[in-house]
Amino acid sequence: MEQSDTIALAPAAQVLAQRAPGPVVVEVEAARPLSPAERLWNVAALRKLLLLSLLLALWQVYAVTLDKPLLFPTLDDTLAALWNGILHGELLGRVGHSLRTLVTGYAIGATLAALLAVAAYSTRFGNDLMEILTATFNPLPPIALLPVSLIWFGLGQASIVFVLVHAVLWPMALNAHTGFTGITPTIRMVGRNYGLTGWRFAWRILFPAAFPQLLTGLKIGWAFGWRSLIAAELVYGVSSGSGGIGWFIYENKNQLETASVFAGLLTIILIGLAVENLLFAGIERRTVLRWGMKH
Amino acid sequence: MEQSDTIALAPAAQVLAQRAPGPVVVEVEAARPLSPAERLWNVAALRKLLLLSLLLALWQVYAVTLDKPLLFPTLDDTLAALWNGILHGELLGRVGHSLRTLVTGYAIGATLAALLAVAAYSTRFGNDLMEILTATFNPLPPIALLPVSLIWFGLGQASIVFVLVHAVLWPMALNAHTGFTGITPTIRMVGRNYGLTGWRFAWRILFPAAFPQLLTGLKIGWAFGWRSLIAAELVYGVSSGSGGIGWFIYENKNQLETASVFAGLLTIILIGLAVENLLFAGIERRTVLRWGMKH
Amino acid sequence: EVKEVRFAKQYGLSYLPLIVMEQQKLVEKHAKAAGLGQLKASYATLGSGAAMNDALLSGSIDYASGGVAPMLTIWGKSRGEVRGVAALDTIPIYLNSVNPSVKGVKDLSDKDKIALPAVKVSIQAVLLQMAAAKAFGANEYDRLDRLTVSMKHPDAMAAILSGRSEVTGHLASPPFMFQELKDKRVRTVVNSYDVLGGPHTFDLVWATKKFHDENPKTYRAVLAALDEAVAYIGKNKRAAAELYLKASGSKEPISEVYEILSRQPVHYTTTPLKVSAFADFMNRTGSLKEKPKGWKDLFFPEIHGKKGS
Amino acid sequence: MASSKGTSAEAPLLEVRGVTLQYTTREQRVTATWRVDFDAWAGERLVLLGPSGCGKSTLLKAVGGYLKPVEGEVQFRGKQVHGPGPDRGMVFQEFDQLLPWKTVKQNVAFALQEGRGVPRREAEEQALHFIAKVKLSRFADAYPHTLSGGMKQRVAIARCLATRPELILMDEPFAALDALTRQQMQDELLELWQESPFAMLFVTHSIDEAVRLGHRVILLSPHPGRVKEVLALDGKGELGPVQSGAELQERIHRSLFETACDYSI
Amino acid sequence: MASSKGTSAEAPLLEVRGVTLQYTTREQRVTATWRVDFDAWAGERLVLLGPSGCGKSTLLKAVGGYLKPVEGEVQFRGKQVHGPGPDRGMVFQEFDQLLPWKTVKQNVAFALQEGRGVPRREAEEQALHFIAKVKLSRFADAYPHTLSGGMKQRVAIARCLATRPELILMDEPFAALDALTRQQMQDELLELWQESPFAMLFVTHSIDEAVRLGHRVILLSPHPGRVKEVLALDGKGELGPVQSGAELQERIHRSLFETACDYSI
Ligand SMILES: Nc1ncnc2c1ncn2[C@@H]1O[C@H](COP(=O)(O)OP(=O)(O)OP(=O)(O)O)[C@@H](O)[C@H]1O
Ligand SMILES: Nc1ncnc2c1ncn2[C@@H]1O[C@H](COP(=O)(O)OP(=O)(O)OP(=O)(O)O)[C@@H](O)[C@H]1O
Ligand SMILES: [Mg+2]
Ligand SMILES: [Mg+2]
Repeated sequence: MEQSDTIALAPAAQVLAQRAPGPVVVEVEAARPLSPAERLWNVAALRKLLLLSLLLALWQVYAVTLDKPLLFPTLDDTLAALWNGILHGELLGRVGHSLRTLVTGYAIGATLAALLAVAAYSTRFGNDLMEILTATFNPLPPIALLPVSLIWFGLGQASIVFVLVHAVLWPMALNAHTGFTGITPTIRMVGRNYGLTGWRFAWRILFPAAFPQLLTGLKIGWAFGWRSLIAAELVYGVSSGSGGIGWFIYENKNQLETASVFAGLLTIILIGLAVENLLFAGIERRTVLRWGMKH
Repeated sequence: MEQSDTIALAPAAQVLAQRAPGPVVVEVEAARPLSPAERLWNVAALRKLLLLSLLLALWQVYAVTLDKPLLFPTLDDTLAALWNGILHGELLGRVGHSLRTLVTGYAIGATLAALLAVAAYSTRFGNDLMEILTATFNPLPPIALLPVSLIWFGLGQASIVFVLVHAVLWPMALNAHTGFTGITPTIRMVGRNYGLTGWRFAWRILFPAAFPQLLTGLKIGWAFGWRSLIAAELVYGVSSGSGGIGWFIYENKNQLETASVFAGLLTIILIGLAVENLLFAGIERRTVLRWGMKH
Repeated sequence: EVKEVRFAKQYGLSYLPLIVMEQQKLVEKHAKAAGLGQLKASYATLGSGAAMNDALLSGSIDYASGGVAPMLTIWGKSRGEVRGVAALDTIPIYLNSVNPSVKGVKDLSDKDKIALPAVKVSIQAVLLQMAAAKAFGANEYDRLDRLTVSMKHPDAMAAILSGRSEVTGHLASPPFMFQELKDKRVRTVVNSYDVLGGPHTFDLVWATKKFHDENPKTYRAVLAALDEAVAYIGKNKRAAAELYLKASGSKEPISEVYEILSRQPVHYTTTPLKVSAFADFMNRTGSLKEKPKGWKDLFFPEIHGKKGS
Repeated sequence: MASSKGTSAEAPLLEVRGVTLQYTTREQRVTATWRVDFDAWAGERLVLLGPSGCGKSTLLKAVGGYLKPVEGEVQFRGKQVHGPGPDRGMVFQEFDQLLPWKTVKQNVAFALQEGRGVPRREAEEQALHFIAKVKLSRFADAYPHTLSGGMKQRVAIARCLATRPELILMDEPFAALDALTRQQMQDELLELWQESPFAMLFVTHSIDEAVRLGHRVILLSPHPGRVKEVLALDGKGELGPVQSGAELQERIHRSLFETACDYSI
Repeated sequence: MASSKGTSAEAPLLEVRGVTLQYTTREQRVTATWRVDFDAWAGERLVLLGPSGCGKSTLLKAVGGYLKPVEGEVQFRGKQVHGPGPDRGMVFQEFDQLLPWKTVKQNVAFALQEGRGVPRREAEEQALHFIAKVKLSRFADAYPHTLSGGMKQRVAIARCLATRPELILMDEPFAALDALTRQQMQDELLELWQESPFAMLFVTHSIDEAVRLGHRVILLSPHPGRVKEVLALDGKGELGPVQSGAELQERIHRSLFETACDYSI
């Protein structure tokens, strides 16, 4: 991950302080837990908080210099609008609404992606199918799906979920496929040795062995889910009264409530950061990093 | 890639036909080129053509059954519109225009992604930066970029390229990062052994070693480039007289020329298939497949 | 005075005056006449009123054009720093329905979803509120809002004509409303001219006070060009239709375009009509914070001589 | 104990009949082994010896069911082999054969759970037992990437032995081990075999090891691999039934060295 | 030929001084070697012997500059080692050390071009020369994934030797080779050394090989690795200056076997 030329080693000082002459003590020394300070430094979130503050400061400075509040509001205006939106407005409700839709579409998309990638991995037909489908549908903008989704799902949530699935399915499937096909033959043979086939093989061998790529797919899918959700809420039948964060942004944009627009966007960013740093980083720490599959 | 339990071996018949008693002939037999028929069967494009025809037939049947040409035109109407668009209309010009924009944004995005991912790989700061930037900007819809892009680039191509870069940069960077961090320590040490550092190291070791993931990033970026290009052309519009395929779709949509809309989409699909099967598949054949990095 | 003046129009027939200006180089002509020399005029096409306002605020364009709603919004938000230049046309908005049991506003029920370009914020949504206020009383103006869904015009038209979706109504503008009416099932339930008591402006042009103040000659030349374009359309409908088809590359038959141009309710004029009525209503419902002191408050003085409202 | 001379009345456990194995790459077809014939009887320990690249690993993979012969066939318990299975446990030559997402203990337990249907708790107990046998108890909770090369191979050995397959396929399992550990592993292997004899196909480059472990030694010729000679030993690490000690060593050595042809063009 | 007794007036080429090496994983810190001291003189062939997991590979990586000691220091030509470099060519223990995107020839040529700045044409010529030495001329254009384990290791050996480093670090390079090939490789190595002597740090588990190749043998104790004994040999594959043949073998053997403690709990 960092300083790729040398593997991170602990400072010598600690070792020197605990010098012990005999081999018995050496054996004890051979494996001991890290100090709390070292663990803290490993918490990337703390370091990133600093970086994030820097970005926010940059925003504020640029916005103040630009002085076009209707186009690009300052950070404090945005925060005020955010606060306002949370206290008096419906921002949280909107976010909740969007999150529910997003999670639904995301879950369906991820499942389909897994199915497709496993099929592509297991059979030549599946492979051809996946390549055709991805090449065909992946470049299509959501607008292209409007007619069929209207026919199949009508107005409202179901159509938006459909668009979401379209947004997240293909990149996830592509990443899963790369992950699967990149597994070393030895690991695959080990799995086969235990008589694992079909779904058991996929679940026990393919998924963990391709976990870094799966995670990347999930990350990309998450981000594109948001993007598409917001776009979809604008294009698709939002019924009055309902509507998520995308609609919140659109409405405020049309009323030139720019600070509120940015408050909406900031909300998405904050959710994104939380998901990235709490969920995904946590998963990474517990999986690929611990397994030595990410360096 | 397929039939994961056994590695593909040639049929026995051929070997039997050439039986030879002595070890000398055996030595000759030990390595001989494949027959033309076998090579042909390995051309996935042929198999896929069949699958594609099937999909198209499905479209035609569904459209005819549905019988709602305004919503979902039949394949032959679409093909007629496509033909018409090519012969009399400006379809090809539009496509050319879009392709130029796309390639520009794509190239810039890919370059930035490579820079970001290498920085993330090499330094802890770069890593934090990349994680923050991706988590922050990746979920943002293009609409969020409209104000800044207008301030920085004004109306027209430059702004659209900016949106494109935003669309392709993050997934490519994420994939490159996964690729880099997944390289086995041994390969990295080998690169270091020759004194390779910085960009030489990235170019000679990181890029080829992470090639499968880079390719996936390029594929995803390509698709998302299209999606965003079309969306952007609707929002940003066009300067007088120009306009790409997105605008073509928008115009025809407004004129309820649904067949032409689908002709536009079909064009994108055809380009996508060509790129996938000629460009990307060709690259794969010459690289990751030949190198045994994709199974 | 600037060397180049940048316009932005949107897609559709209602921007015909700008198309005529572009095709016939009217701005260049009037600029030369005003002694401004070689003034360059460029025209971009944008996708929405919101993009229009962004472009204007960022200084990417000098003249924005679009519906009444985005113009009023930016007028209110900028506290008069942005004002109307002139109107482009008066065009009605129809509420078309395919539900045979709906004959008036009061017949609309939960089964009738009404498509409009954007719920709450579009001029169509405002119009529906006006119709509701008229039918049910001023306080009940938002009674029909829950029936509305956001859809782009072509999608909405396809939806109601296909008869497959729950959308039965469409608050349409030309050419969609006329195309819809060709279908026998479609009836007009609400006509905006009835709601407002007469023709009203549909699209207009607006600009910043800064541009207006710093480029008085250019501004006047542009206004003159606009007037000429409008007059040209009034006199040469067929030629204007041809210009439109040439400029837009549309495949519609010329007869259709000509027919729309000649229709009774469609009229091209620079005189703003009933804009203040919209503004007052929007102010009452809270979607416009500022209240204009009359229509002249919304426009630059050069147009004040017309019989606007 | 099963006969080591292949004269038992029953059929052999494993029959390899005229097996030719080829790799088809994009440009070429490489023949790895050429019409290899041999049998393995239940409880028999067979050693494969041959020069580098002669197709030993490929042959093992064919017996394991990972590769299909282009000619000939592999029969296990009288049935043609169609795919891999836990009845033929394999220790691969590569260091990356441990599942990186499982600890040492989990790697072994997983093999028992999946391959043999042993319940989780019991699998873990047995796993620890076999991990102790390969002297890695202290590393039971370590992930594979923190192990040395030799340690990884020992885990793979423990994993394979724990599942008690009828036929064990081992591809240079002790190559990365020091002399002492190697000897200990050999002892463990023989001890387990004493407890309940299994058939074994063992690839090694050490003639000492071959003599120590094998009932019979199959000598393969260089690329493509063919069976050159089959030598019978006594299976107790002592002299074979026919040869004297020094003579046997000498014979293997000579056989391997004389067939060696120079690959360089 | 340089002195093999370390009594030369100049400073040693490599000085390893009290080097402690640790791995810091998420939960633990593992000490791989503990205050290891030794020197290597220009032209001296040193052999590292020690039980599995005692830190031989780790030590080699520290000398190569891939790991930083937590205590003590590694000096190469009088300067502290800060990172890897082509002056210390390394053959790793793993089979995945070849660049998979390059053919056998390209792998060797790449090392020459990048590590030594040899122009492309010349690099390819030299590459073919060294590939012939490891008997792989027929596979010069093969990609690594089509090679057997032993073949891969031979390519890595060719690649390392071709760059003619001042110090060669070899981590069980011959472990996957059959007896004959192994002997041939040893001969090639010694022959190259005769042409222009290089210093070498060679990890092996074969005592025969140690005796054959080493001027001195460093015996390491088990986990964490410490220097247990340093034995001087004559460097000609014969007796050491002090010991008689059988005695030496015996001594190494005893030394390794007695320090072995049971890891199991
Ligand atoms: N995946 C593969 N694709 C193509 N050829 C291969 C593949 N694997 C092995 N070969 C070729 O098959 C032959 C036999 O390889 P194999 O791995 O069976 O040898 P081996 O006897 O195990 O050698 P070693 O003792 O070095 O491990 C070699 O010539 C090798 O180049
Ligand atoms: N990447 C790593 N992370 C954590 N611990 C490691 C790592 N690599 C090695 N170790 C530990 O360091 C110790 C020494 O390992 P090393 O690979 O140096 O042994 P070795 O002497 O080369 O053994 P072998 O002969 O088996 O190759 C072992 O206890 C091992 O568990
Ligand atoms: Mg092998
Ligand atoms: Mg080692």
